[in-house]
Amino acid sequence: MSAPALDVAAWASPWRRHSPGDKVLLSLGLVISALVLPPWPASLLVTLVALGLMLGPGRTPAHLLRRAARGPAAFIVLGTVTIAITWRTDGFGPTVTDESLGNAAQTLAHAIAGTSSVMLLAATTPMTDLLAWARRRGVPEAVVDVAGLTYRLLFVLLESIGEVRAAQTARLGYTTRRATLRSATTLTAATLTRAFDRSRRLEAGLAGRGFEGVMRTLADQRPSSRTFVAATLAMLAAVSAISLALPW
Amino acid sequence: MHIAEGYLPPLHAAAWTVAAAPFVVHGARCVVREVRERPESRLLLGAAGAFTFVLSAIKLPSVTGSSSHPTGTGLGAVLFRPPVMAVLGAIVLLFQALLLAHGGITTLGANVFSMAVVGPWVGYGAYRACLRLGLAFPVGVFAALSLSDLSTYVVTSVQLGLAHPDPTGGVLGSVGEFLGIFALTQIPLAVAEGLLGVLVFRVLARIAPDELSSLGL
Amino acid sequence: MSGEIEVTGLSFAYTGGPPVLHQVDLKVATGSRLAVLGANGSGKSTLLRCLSGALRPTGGQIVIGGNELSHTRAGLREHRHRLQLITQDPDDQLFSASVREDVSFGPVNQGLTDDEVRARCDEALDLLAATHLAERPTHQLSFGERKRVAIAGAVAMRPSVLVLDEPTAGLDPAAGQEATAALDRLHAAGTTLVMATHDVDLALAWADEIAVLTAGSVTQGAPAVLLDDDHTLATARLRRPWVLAVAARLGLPPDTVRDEASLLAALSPGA
Amino acid sequence: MSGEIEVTGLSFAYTGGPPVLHQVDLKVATGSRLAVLGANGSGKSTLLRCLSGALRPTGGQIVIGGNELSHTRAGLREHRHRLQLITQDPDDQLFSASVREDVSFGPVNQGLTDDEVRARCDEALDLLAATHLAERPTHQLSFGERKRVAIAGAVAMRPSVLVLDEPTAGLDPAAGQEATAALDRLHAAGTTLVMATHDVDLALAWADEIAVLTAGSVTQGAPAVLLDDDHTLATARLRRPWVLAVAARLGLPPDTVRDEASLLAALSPGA
Repeated sequence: MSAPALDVAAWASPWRRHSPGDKVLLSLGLVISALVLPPWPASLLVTLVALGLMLGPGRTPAHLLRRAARGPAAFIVLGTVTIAITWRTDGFGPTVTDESLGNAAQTLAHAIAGTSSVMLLAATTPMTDLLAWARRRGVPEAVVDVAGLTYRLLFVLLESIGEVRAAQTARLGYTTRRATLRSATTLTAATLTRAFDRSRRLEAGLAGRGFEGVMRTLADQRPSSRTFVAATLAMLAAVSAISLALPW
Repeated sequence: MHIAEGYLPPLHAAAWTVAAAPFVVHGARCVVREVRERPESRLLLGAAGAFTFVLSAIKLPSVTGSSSHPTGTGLGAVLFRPPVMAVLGAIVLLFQALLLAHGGITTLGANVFSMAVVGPWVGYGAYRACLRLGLAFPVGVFAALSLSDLSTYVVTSVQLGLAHPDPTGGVLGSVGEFLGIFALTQIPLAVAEGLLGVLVFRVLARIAPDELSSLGL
Repeated sequence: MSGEIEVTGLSFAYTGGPPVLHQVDLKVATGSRLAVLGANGSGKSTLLRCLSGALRPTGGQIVIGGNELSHTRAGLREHRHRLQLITQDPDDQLFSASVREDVSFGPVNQGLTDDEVRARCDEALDLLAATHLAERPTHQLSFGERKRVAIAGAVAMRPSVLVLDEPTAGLDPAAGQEATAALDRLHAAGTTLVMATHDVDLALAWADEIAVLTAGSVTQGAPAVLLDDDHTLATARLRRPWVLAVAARLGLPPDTVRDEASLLAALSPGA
Repeated sequence: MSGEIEVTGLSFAYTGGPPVLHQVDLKVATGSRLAVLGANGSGKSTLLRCLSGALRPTGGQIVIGGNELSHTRAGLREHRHRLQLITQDPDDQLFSASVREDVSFGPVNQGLTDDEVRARCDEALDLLAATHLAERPTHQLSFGERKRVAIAGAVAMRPSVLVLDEPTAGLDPAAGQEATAALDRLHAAGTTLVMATHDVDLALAWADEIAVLTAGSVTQGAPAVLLDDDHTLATARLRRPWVLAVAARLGLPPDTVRDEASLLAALSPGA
């Protein structure tokens, strides 16, 4: 499994210098606008703003964005089809009506707008910045520490899973259903024992650097920008005004 | 099976978040207490969270021939108990939303409720019930993994059905539709996941007996 | 089974990226030993993964023993009977609880009978001098032992070509010698061996031919020639093997020395 | 701060097991470089872990800069200001996905102010030539880069002694050179360096003194003497560094050569 596209984008993003809190406000503001405002044109506007900010000032590479969108696209399409299909009034068999199509279209618009807005945060803010921000916002230290370690170790484990799976594939481990189940079993058990082993070795490694229960580090402060916040609020106000004044 | 961002109306999103919150807060208290008593358990919990995340990179055999993946909530519940899984599950779902655009922020509450609360509790409940009934350990593990997988999918279908009632069939009709669409893939997958769990514990009993006993198994 | 390797015009690029391999040609005779040398980023591991079938080349073809690698399910399955890749970290290849279980993984998947599987395991463990490890749990083995068991797991599938990434890296001298001794036995058994390595001294001492990778292109030739060539060494960012450096300083012909023993012999008062 | 190491009568055995270290004496002057050599199972990593305070010896004492290591909480804390151990796998030490946060962990635990912590991080990253990595995530770094960042995390605590287990293992030649260049800068800054290694050639080229571990006992001495001594090499299962083998054959005095460059210089027609 290659590194998640959004993670790669976030660490290279020029928007990393902006405060995570400011970007959370922007992203959540867009998500909520898309959800509560009349879907047309709010969803369209939100999608355009989110994509425009990502590809414009956020300078997210388009190929990473395409790669990141592939995962959610499958589910969004499947869910939309499910909503579009309805029961015939006589109760026998599926059909498609104007109303069900309208519902499906509206949900599709919401999903695209919402996913784009979340991706705006995800593609410009590395997880460690968000966790440092959460710590300052009063999320319990223990939970933030566990989340931080989860984030670090998941890449270590992903790498090892990828390598082990490649080795199993090379030895014909996924050719039959029985072989697949056997491979999945050994892969799961091996991954779990590696996870335990990693945590023990990391504990020993950290003990040498004075780990006595507190996991504090010097996190970079990324101060909130009044301009950024003001621009965000103005943009959200504009989206709301347009959507309320010109509903389709 | 994650509900994507934008799929739930604001009220639904809020309601599911409120429903999931007490479990996550309770789990967070457990984690804080655990870490206060044994500081190094941070590392074990972090590794457990990472393990839960990467389980979705493991391929399971499926009927259709396409690949599918274990949900892992049942395995986590047996290994680490439901309260802790509520927190680890919430962290993993947040990471999946932000690293993979899988799931969402406003739908996080609903996803946490089905995958990090109902799934683990149903699985753990089934596991305990089996043991209490005097059934063998592998039966309990099979029940835990397959039922937590199934219950997660039923709850997700209900969440989607409530949010998008069918114009003619109403809520029941749409729940049925979602159940029907996912049943094809999900029931065999639940069986495969249950089977996987039994085999994994058999291997673990041989290669990691100390770890299992330290987890109280 | 013939273990001849013929690679022609092999190219590879990751989606959206620059070419990693560019029109690579490679020819290895059945039963011979090729060392692949190249700095990090030269495309070495990409080449290995193309050879193993894990990566699908964007151009060119790979022919093993007259059979062209095709990236269909059946094609890959056949290819894996012919060629096995052993990566650097043995832990990536050892996933079962005990050594015998692990070594039997490939043969079982090949659909052999129990007796055949057992025979293959015994043979592979014997070739790797690991018979005494068969009943041990994998996690109790030393690094060098794990490395040998990982090779045994591939050997048990009886491939005609074995590709090894840095088989001696991280081993202490004794374990390194055991690993090269095992490779010698596989060579004697007729297996075609391809080894990727950073170690120019090892490549000179071990290989029949070498392939030097520079920015995705390959130059293939005799070890004593290529590893003594200033231009090749400089562009591939390799250092000259020390025996060749010493031989050059002392005016010995480069093709008479290939390792410490032969150099010392050439220097000996009686020579 | 003085980085003198004095180990006297150090013994260690796991509960119920045979002695792993037996009456080990070791003396390293401030600012000098010691290479610890020994085959697998000779007690090398046990010695390193005793030095770091992670294992509690069953006998003997360890004195760093005049301060005896005491296994109390406060004693261990002080000891870690003086001595830092870097293990072989950098993933055992890197717990944060952010390089800068990871390097800051030790100094923050030392109770320094934010400004001091920042200065320590910058200094450590600079010494390890890793400043350009500070804003990169750990999981995007190569093995060699992760290794340097792990060393930076220890260096940021400004220990007077740095103990490294196989710092060049698994690195390609270029990354290996970067690692040894970083060690040279630490040496120039006055840090006492102890390196455990399998590589006799590296030990001869790099170390001021070497300590050879054989079955839990230590022989300490000059590299050119110990590594040219048949008895020591045989009992410790080490091979003779090739420059010494060549020098012996050519009748050059062993203490005039320590690496390829000095050997070639000694062989040059003008010499």
